[in-house]
Amino acid sequence: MTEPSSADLAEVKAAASAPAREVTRQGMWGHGSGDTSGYGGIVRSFERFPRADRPYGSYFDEIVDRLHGLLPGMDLEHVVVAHDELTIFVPKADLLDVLTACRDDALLRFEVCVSVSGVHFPDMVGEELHAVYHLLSITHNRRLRLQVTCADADSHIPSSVSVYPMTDWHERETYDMFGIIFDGHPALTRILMPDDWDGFPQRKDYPLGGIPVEYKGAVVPPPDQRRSYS
Amino acid sequence: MNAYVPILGLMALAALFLGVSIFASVHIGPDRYNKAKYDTYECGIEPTPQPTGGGRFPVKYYITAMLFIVFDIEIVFLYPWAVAFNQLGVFAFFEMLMFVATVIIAYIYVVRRGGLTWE
Amino acid sequence: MGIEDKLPSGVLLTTVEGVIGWLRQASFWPATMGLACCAIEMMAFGAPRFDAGRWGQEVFRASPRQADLLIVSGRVSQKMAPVIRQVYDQMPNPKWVISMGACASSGGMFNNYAIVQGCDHIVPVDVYLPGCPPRPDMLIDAMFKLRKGDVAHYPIGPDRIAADEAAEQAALVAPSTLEMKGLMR
Amino acid sequence: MTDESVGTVYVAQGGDWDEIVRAQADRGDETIVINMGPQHPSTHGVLRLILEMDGETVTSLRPGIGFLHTGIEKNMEYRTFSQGSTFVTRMDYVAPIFNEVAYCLAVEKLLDMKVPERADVLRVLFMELNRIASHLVAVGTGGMEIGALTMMTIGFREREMILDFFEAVCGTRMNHAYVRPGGVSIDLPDDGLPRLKGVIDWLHKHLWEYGAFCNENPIFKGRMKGVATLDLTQCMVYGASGPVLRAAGFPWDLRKAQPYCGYETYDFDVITWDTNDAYGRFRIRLAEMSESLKIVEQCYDRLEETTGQPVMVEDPKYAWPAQLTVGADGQGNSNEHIKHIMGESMEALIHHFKTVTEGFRVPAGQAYAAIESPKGELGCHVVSDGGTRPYRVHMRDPGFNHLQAAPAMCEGAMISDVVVAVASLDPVLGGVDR
Repeated sequence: MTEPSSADLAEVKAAASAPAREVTRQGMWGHGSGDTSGYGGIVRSFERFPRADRPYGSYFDEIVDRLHGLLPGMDLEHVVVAHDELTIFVPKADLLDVLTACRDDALLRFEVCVSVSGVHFPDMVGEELHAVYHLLSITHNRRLRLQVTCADADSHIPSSVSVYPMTDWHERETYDMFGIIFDGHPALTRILMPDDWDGFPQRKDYPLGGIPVEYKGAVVPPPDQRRSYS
Repeated sequence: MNAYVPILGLMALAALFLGVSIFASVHIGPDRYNKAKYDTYECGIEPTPQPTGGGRFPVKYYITAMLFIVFDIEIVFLYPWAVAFNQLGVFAFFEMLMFVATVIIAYIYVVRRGGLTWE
Repeated sequence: MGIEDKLPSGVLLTTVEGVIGWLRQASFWPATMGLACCAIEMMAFGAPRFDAGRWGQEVFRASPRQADLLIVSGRVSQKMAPVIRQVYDQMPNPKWVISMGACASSGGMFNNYAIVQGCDHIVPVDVYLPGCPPRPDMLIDAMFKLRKGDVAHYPIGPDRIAADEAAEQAALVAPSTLEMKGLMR
Repeated sequence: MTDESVGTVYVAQGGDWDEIVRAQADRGDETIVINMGPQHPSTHGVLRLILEMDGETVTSLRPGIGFLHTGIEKNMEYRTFSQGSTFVTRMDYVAPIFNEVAYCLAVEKLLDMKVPERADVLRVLFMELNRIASHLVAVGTGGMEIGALTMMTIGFREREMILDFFEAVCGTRMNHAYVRPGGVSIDLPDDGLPRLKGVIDWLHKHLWEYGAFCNENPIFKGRMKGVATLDLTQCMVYGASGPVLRAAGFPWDLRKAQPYCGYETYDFDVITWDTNDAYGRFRIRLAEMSESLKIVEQCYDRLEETTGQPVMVEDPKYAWPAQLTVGADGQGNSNEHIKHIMGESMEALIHHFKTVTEGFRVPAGQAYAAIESPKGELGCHVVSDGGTRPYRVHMRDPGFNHLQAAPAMCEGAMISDVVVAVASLDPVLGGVDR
């Protein structure tokens, strides 16, 4: 990974501010595919991580207020409440402070970071790679999800192994599968793929790698090249 | 004489079994050379190359092996006595005690000099 | 090579071959190569209900040195492929391979980057066993087919050398499944 | 006695024994690196343990995993939501029902869908029977590895009974794909309840044998007591859950703490042990089997009361359309269902066709559902971006977390204790490597 030049970083900063979360979808057929059923005319647009407004409900307000109190200068505005789960978007520079606060503060007390997993959104320019931290508070019997985004060009996120040692392998797997480099991780190497594997398999731009199944003249293409109705 | 016939029979049988199995495996088995077949087996992983002749290994293993052989042979000598000690009477018992005593002295020497401590 | 070369390649040889084939099939020991879900069915195959011990198979040899049958039970990942080849190589001849389950035979439902599409890319397979996972009694049936067919009549001495060459020629001549055209049947 | 040309040469005569040993110790090439590799009878699948040994004690241990990485999570991104349950069930192949329920709970959370009551009872029944089967495998193979072979034989004998019941209901012994988003795929067969009664009686008659064999067995206790200890602080550091955490005396069970599928209405208690070692985990697994049997009995009564109720959600857009029956040539759609969709209602045909080919559409968003699998907290994080196929699925397997604690348990112990430690963690490499 060559060090991204300062120009890329500046351009990434500019793109990050643009709200790239508006997604519009056209219907499957129509526009040039010869289908005249008009089904192609349906246009659906939704915002990917809609910001929730203030009274979040159940214990979510408590957590957000507590975090604001503990870390006043931090930009924790982007809060998503859906399916009675709380997700807070944390800028990657402040991740370690938020995690330490979540673990050490008596009112929050998230003792267990259950898992760290990556998600790749190629169309969200400037924040293509998301690392999702699921926290569990055993004392208060609560769950919280922290989401950290980083651009594809500068895919560095501070490693949380110093705060939650259990995320050691989870971060190695997220690196192995998505290429997110966790700075400060004790031994960031591949964990699932063979050590000399190139490319990060679970990114959306990595092909599924299936082979066409042939038998006596019939060829069935691999799953990602078959007709799909997404 | 007849007491020894079963023993001889047993030895002959053992020799026969030994001969047949070696002869069969050499001549009947299809031997196909394969470099990996002669590598050491490391649960499926290519073995780390060892220096020729097995390289130097810590002396503790050698010492432990030697001590084991000494005390193992001692037990072998006890077996015949243990099998028939009531026929052999009290004299054999004391004789065995003296034999065991001499080995105990060697054992105490080894323990005092730290032969059995691993570190 | 041995006494068989001097003897006429007639009665004696077949009887010796028959006896040795019978001995081999009576103690046909599999190596534990348990990979995924099929490994659990392989353990059930060794457990009391489907008891493979009734035909001399109760001992799952841990080290390949003492095994004559390699049951590749489960999906073979790219990282595991060299290990399977190494274990196969370290098994003494004569050895046979059962590819147990759809994933071992053809990559099964995991047609992706991580799975070797069929363990015959790595080791020569004698019996392909369908099923996901195959029931233990299907594994017993596969083992019976292998025993009755190859193991019982495994040639020895000059016959074996002749049989090897014939097999090699047949393999070179046989069309690969890619070129087989025609109906799906 | 060092001679430059050759390197350190030890001359045995005259030098004192302690000097030799001390000089030997600091020579450094003391330890041997051994591979308890992927093909090993007691690593519970394809786990590679790189052991650095000094004589018989382990100085350092590094688990190497990934030998069974199947790329299931990526494959699921090219399949519809209801097909995902067929993929997920092959992850932790010793407890397949738990993967399916975790995945379906996450998808139902995304859809804000409520599953009918009988489907919840069937899910709990299957989960608890699968928990007994999984503990039987863990206890059986764990016992076999330290020489108690009968544990394996009687363990698999009971497990076959449970697998027979699974096969009678959902057609397969393992990899069932029985639990689907929206409910379960098929109701109990007509002789389902008598069969279940038979399994319950058989388990009542035989579950006590494991305790009788091993609880007070001196060899068993000698091999298990004080081995692979992980006290509460270490459990918290490694994020342990399930029997490993409960062996440290902490009664954390997601079925009680954050109930799902109606667990709050069943009465059972959480087993804890206070010796935080392999023996404690073994005792917890034994006791949990009888607790699960208690839940199975309560499920039996509820199934009797709710016979005839639907097992799949009402809304035809999301329900899995097939009404499966065992036809002449095996399982297939029942004739009434085919007559209904082909003959009577056009909407049913459209719903059937659309759900089976395209699958239902899940609104954009992400959800995380965690359940208590026999090994610990099994969580499923599903992200959807409004399409008919999951955008990203991540299964958090307890075995993955517990294997991180293996070095802490085994360093300084004997190599035979490494086997006991890995057996007490009960990792299943299909779930660990996904």
